[in-house]
Amino acid sequence: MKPFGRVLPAVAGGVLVVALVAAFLAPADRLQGDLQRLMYVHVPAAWVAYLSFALTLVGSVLWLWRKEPRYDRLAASSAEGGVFFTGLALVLGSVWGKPVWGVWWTWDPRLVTTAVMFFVYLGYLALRRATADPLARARRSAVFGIVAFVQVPVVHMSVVWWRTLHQPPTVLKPGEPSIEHTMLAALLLSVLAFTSLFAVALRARMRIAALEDAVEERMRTAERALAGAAIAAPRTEGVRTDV
Amino acid sequence: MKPNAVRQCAELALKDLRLELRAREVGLVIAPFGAVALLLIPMAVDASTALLRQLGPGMYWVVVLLFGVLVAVRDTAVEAPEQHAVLRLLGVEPAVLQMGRALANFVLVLLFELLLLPVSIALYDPDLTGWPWLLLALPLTAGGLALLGTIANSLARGLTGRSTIGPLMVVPIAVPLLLAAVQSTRAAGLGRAPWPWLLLIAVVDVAALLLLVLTAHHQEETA
Amino acid sequence: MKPNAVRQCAELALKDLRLELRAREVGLVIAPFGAVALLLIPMAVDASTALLRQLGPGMYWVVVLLFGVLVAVRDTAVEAPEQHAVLRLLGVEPAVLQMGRALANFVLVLLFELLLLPVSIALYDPDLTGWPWLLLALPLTAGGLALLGTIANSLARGLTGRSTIGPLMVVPIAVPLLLAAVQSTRAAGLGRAPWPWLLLIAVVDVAALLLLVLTAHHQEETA
Amino acid sequence: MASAPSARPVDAVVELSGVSVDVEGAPVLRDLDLTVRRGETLGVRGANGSGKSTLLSVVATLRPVRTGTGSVLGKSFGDSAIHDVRPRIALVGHAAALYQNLTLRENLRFLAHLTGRPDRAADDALDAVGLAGVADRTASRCSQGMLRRADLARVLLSEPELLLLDEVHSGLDAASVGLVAGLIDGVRRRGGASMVVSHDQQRLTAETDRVVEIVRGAAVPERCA
Amino acid sequence: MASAPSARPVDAVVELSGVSVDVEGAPVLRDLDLTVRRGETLGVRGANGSGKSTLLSVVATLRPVRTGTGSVLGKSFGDSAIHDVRPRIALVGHAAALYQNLTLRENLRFLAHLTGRPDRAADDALDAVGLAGVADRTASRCSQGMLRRADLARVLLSEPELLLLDEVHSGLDAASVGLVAGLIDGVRRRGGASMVVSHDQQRLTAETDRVVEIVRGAAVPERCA
Ligand code: HEM
Ligand SMILES: Nc1ncnc2c1ncn2[C@@H]1O[C@H](COP(=O)(O)OP(=O)(O)OP(=O)(O)O)[C@@H](O)[C@H]1O
Ligand SMILES: Nc1ncnc2c1ncn2[C@@H]1O[C@H](COP(=O)(O)OP(=O)(O)OP(=O)(O)O)[C@@H](O)[C@H]1O
Ligand SMILES: [Mg+2]
Ligand SMILES: [Mg+2]
Repeated sequence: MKPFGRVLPAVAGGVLVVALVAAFLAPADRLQGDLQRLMYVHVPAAWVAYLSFALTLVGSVLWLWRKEPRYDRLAASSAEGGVFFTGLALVLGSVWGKPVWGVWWTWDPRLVTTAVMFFVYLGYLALRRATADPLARARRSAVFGIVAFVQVPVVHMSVVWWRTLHQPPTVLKPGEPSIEHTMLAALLLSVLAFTSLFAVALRARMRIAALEDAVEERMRTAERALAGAAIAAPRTEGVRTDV
Repeated sequence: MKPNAVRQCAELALKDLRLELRAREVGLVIAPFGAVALLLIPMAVDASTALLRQLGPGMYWVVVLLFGVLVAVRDTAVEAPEQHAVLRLLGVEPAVLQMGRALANFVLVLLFELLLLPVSIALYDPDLTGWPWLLLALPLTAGGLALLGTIANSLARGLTGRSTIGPLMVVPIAVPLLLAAVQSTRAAGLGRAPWPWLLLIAVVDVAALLLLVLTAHHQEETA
Repeated sequence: MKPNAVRQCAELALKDLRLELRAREVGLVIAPFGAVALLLIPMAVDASTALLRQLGPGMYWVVVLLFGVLVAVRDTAVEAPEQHAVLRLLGVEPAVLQMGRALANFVLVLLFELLLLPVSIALYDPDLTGWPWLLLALPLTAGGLALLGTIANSLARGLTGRSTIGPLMVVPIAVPLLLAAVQSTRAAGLGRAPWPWLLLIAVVDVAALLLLVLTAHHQEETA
Repeated sequence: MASAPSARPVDAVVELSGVSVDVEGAPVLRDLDLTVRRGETLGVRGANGSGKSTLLSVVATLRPVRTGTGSVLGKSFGDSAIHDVRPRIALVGHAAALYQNLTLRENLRFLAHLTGRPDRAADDALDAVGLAGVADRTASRCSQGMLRRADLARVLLSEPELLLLDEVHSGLDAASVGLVAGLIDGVRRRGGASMVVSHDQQRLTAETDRVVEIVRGAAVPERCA
Repeated sequence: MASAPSARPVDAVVELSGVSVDVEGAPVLRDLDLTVRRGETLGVRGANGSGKSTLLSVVATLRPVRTGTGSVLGKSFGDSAIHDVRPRIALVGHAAALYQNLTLRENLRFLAHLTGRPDRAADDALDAVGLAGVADRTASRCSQGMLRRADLARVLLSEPELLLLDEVHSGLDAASVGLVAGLIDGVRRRGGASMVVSHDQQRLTAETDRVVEIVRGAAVPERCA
């Protein structure tokens, strides 16, 4: 089995090229100039993080319902991706914030809740690591995968609920998007590019996870030594040789 | 012959509270620790009285959150594997088991909040306008922390490092609770009715409650 | 045949560190918890960036103190009664036993401080003038917390609610450490050499060390 | 005691076939078949670490099996109705399942209340195991044998149909080892079944109808008793 | 085995006279006299909760006496030199004294290093109790009997002159109960003494020279063996 497949990476590569071209062809911002082009990586990163946590939620619910291992693999692989993209959004946001706001970090609810979301899913991964039994691991992380998802709407709504420095929703909001149309097109293209990259990585990760599970399963069904087989009878004679 | 769910829930909570009464973790230890934390912050940041008055409510809620979580995941709240096996064999509904634990947690977190309240008033001398809203904000927040703590406790059951992996999972998720509680106090202080914030807390509570009840079955199976 | 005290001390510390490595309480759990605390406080008090820059060092030290104490009294640092009986019967000097524990605590608290440092710098963006003094302040403070935590742990041995009664005893005694650490950072920030403050920390360390060694015998007997 | 009374002897209380069990990924039981009938008392032997305690927790429906099928008290594993039979099972393990900071009386009454029994039932159970005099001592201040007895009182209280005992003789003094035989008899009279794990060959042959040995993860019958 | 070898049989290894012991304020032992000589193996019986485990911890110098005098291995209680004899005492209690998150090998090596013994000694001890094959399993993943054996390996490692065993037969499988007799024999050969607490009358008479019973807080000799 090829972990990456063939068609999907090709499509993703194509979309990526188009998106890059679009990002450079789109007009520069009136105030921020070329700096604003960071949007084409920052925003998709954040959205793909949402997407992956949503997939974790879906995988978790499906696992609890159907108890099929592949749903657990979906939840886990996608959470890993989500942590990566959340980290990326944080880093790119900081890089963007330094010239625009003058600081790397500030006490903005959007920023803090994003960081908190990062920690929540780190906790999710820590919980998986700490649980050895496959069934218990799947069960516990499925429950936590559902609980953790409350963070996503909180992050999204944080700019609305708390007065804030960060950009309020410009695209994903009721009514007309408040953004120039060429910019919007470039943004949507880069979102598509990030999403297809994520899809490639997710599929690869899930296939690897499936292979890992298969190896584990084969090791199980193979004549593995039983836990009790390694225990010998004590050498009682050895202890009292000269009695 | 079998007692109803409410009665069972009360019995379970009573057991937890009795254990807590014997160990006195919350009253004797966590609450003073929280009070010390409140005391240390002004010392460390060397703030003026005016600044302190402004920081007061926020600090109170941060300490409530961080240490309230410790209350919910305290040692006596956790069953040994043998005790857990007995509870599972009793035939009590998993949701009832979880609700019993959550109820005891709620009482203790609320107690903790009430113990810290006079301390923070004495130390920070905050503006007390709109304090009656606290009568709603305190139990709502305690409920949320208690419910989330109960979930964390059963997810971390039997893991090494349980006493710390539990809090790690709850604290971030409880952040909306913290923010809403702070904002509600602030709004009340400005003479406005903090309904939206209280609503947000209530929504978190209800969501946590639903999750607790719906996943109770799965949580009890994780042995 | 009997190994010398230093070797024994190292063996004991190594055992504690190995247990910690297995449970990963500090690295995976307590440190992130501290980081979350650093993140939440400004959120709750709604402070401006300028104010935060000023509060930064103080907050760092408060979190180091509160959670550093949790590091010193973490679960894996405590022996069960049977394990304690075995250690007492080994014929290892009580002072050596205590020093072994303190050494492991020192390593872990220092690690915790180092993990939190970049977080607090990133979050609070404090003025970094005079940072080389931290190279002295960090280990000195870690030493004090580790020693006090060790004493607290053995005093609380066998009491119910141990994991929380320990901190309660240490935190107040650690207040001088906190104040001195904060002041040393502040003095260094103003370009002055913070010798008096570092000296104060060192004095607390030495006093704690003496207390530990002199009362080690009694502490081992409280079983 | 060696012949089972003929109370519906064909009904299987426990039925395992081809069961394999992993504990945290390590294989412990493999391809195990076992049947325990109503009125029967089965002895279980085996070397240390062979998986006897694991077997009991599987039979108590507390641990999932990896492969194989099984049923307990008529409900099969995997069927969600299995939860309904749990109150009819009692398991006494290596360590006592008492809350350290509750008194023995509080511990027992807690269980009684949850299952809708009166306070008296709890007190009577403690009395029957000889602990009525120390009922107000917290579990943390009881000796090993006292804890064991209190754990057995729990069984008296719950009147199970399937009784699972894991080396419960250990820690009991000469006057109270008879307790165990009494409990087993009670279950037998109610038409239930017991599984008794022990390393004591003599006791096993005396108190059980037949003995299986756990060898290489499977249950091997010992010469018929 | 019932007759003690004549290795300096007059030296008392343990000597208690008029000893009363309180545990957290509750009187447990009262006016107890006891002497154990070199080369002797003393059996201790008694009802649950009579104070056998408490007696062993007193003899191990781990618990203070309220009244009365006593000496262990020639040093009397209250004398600060009593600490020097501690390394020559081994106590195996109801629960294993292992660190749950260390492997069996790490547990044993830790003790070996602290007392200046080579790694080999630890590995040999594990091998002798039949646990060499599972030396890399953490204690938390071992069965009850495996933990008991590992605890006995600790005794093999420390080669004590005074061996105190608290119901150590429990949990050991048929193949390894002989371990206990071997350990006792080893101590006897080194000219030391053992005290063995057990509820198993037969085993006590077989493995010990004489038996005392704890009755109302005092040690009452049973018919001389
Ligand atoms: C560390 C700093 C930052 C973090 C953690 C962060 C985080 C996020 C997140 C999570 C989103 C997705 C919001 C959603 O749609 O729900 C987002 C969107 C966005 N961010 Fe940031 N951001 C940061 C800095 C910045 C900066 C400095 C700017 C520009 C001045 C910026 C501009 C935007 C824009 C324009 C969007 C799209 C808004 C929308 O259409 O919803 N961000 N950011
Ligand atoms: N988490 C784990 N990982 C690996 N092996 C494990 C784990 N838990 C238990 N085991 C192994 O499972 C086996 C069975 O344990 P179990 O407690 O069922 O044995 P037992 O037959 O009851 O032994 P004993 O007579 O000593 O009580 C043991 O070999 C044990 O080491
Ligand atoms: N903290 C305490 N407060 C009051 N009584 C206590 C306390 N600790 C122990 N005891 C009592 O001391 C007595 C002696 O306990 P010990 O463990 O020595 O008994 P034992 O003879 O070893 O019994 P077993 O055969 O059950 O192991 C018991 O009755 C016990 O309840
Ligand atoms: Mg067992
Ligand atoms: Mg005892």
